[in-house]
Amino acid sequence: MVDILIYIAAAVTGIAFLFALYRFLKGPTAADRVVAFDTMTLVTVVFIVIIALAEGRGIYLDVAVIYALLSFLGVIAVARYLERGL
Amino acid sequence: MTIGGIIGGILMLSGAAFLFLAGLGLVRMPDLFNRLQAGTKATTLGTLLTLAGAACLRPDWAVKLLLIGLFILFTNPISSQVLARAAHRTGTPQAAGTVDRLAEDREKRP
Amino acid sequence: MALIAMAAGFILILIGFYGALTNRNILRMIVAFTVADTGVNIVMVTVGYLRDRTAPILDNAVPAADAAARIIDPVPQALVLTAIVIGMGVTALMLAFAYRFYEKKRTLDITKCTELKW
Amino acid sequence: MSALFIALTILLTVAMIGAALVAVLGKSMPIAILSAGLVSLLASVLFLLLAAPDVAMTEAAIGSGLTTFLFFFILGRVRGGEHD
Repeated sequence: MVDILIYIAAAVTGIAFLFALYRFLKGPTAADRVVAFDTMTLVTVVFIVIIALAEGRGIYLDVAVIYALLSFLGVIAVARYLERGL
Repeated sequence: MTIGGIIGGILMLSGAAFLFLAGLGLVRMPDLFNRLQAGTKATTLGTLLTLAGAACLRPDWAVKLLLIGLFILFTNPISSQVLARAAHRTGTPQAAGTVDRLAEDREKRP
Repeated sequence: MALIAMAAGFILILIGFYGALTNRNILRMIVAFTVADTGVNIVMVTVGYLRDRTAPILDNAVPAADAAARIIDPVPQALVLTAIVIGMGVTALMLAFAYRFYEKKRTLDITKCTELKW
Repeated sequence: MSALFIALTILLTVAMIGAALVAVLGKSMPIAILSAGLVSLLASVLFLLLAAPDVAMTEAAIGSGLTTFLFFFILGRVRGGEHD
């Protein structure tokens, strides 16, 4: 029962990932692609939590900690570059 | 089949629904600032709901999941605000009918 | 699953080599080299993967008594861990050379580098 | 749970190949660097699926974070010389 709920959650999240990928591949300006990149990193954190639930290993959550800490570094770097800074 | 499992599954489903709505807004919204609002706020809520659901499913991972939620809650608004400021300063095209009070103030008092 | 991952790694290596051979901007070549580096790491991890086994970290889910039958081989993962760090060092060195080249020539096009031609 | 993992692998493979094509064939330089960072980020999830969490952590920290920052540092210094 709970497994089926996790499957449905993973499928819906995968559809959201595909939407963000479409915006990343198409996006007219550079900032649109950066928004899609930010969304994809958060969707990836959800993927990691789902993988950890499916495998039953708590050690996989450390990767999600690293993601949540470091994923905004690239966004800040490209935003400062677009703003003529850095 | 415990009560925690049912609550956790429903929380994870609602979080996935918010992520789906964020992706739909990312595709359907007309210009950058609307896409930024859809792609950042809704995604933060969806991720936090999913983490809460996982904490209901496996209560022994709750500390680590709380840490992930705190980091997301700290870092995601920062990146969103920096990106919106960069896009506004470089003159990103806006949708028709946008009321830009900040640009009007900049023109009024340089 | 391992076959799909290995195919992804080889396709990434091919895309990276194509980009490194056909671009003339030196920064684009370094970006393509980074993509190929990631592909090589994926192929090396995929070689060490075994089906129906779990990560080689001992905790409550994998007790030490029956660990040898349930974990995969950690040696390729250790090699890839070293390769990632060394790849970052190589990328930093190539970026330093690219910046030196730009300071000397005021351009990033490698067809302008003609001192060794005759 | 095997079907879930196979579907995730296919999804990540498609996304990685698309991002790599953008990184190699695209027009603008910061988009190429961001796409290379995205390839590293998705590759770390693939490492996690292949039961290597330590490699996934290192790839997410070094391959995605530090390399992207280094590229943008150099790109901000050579601005004005990027004609092609």
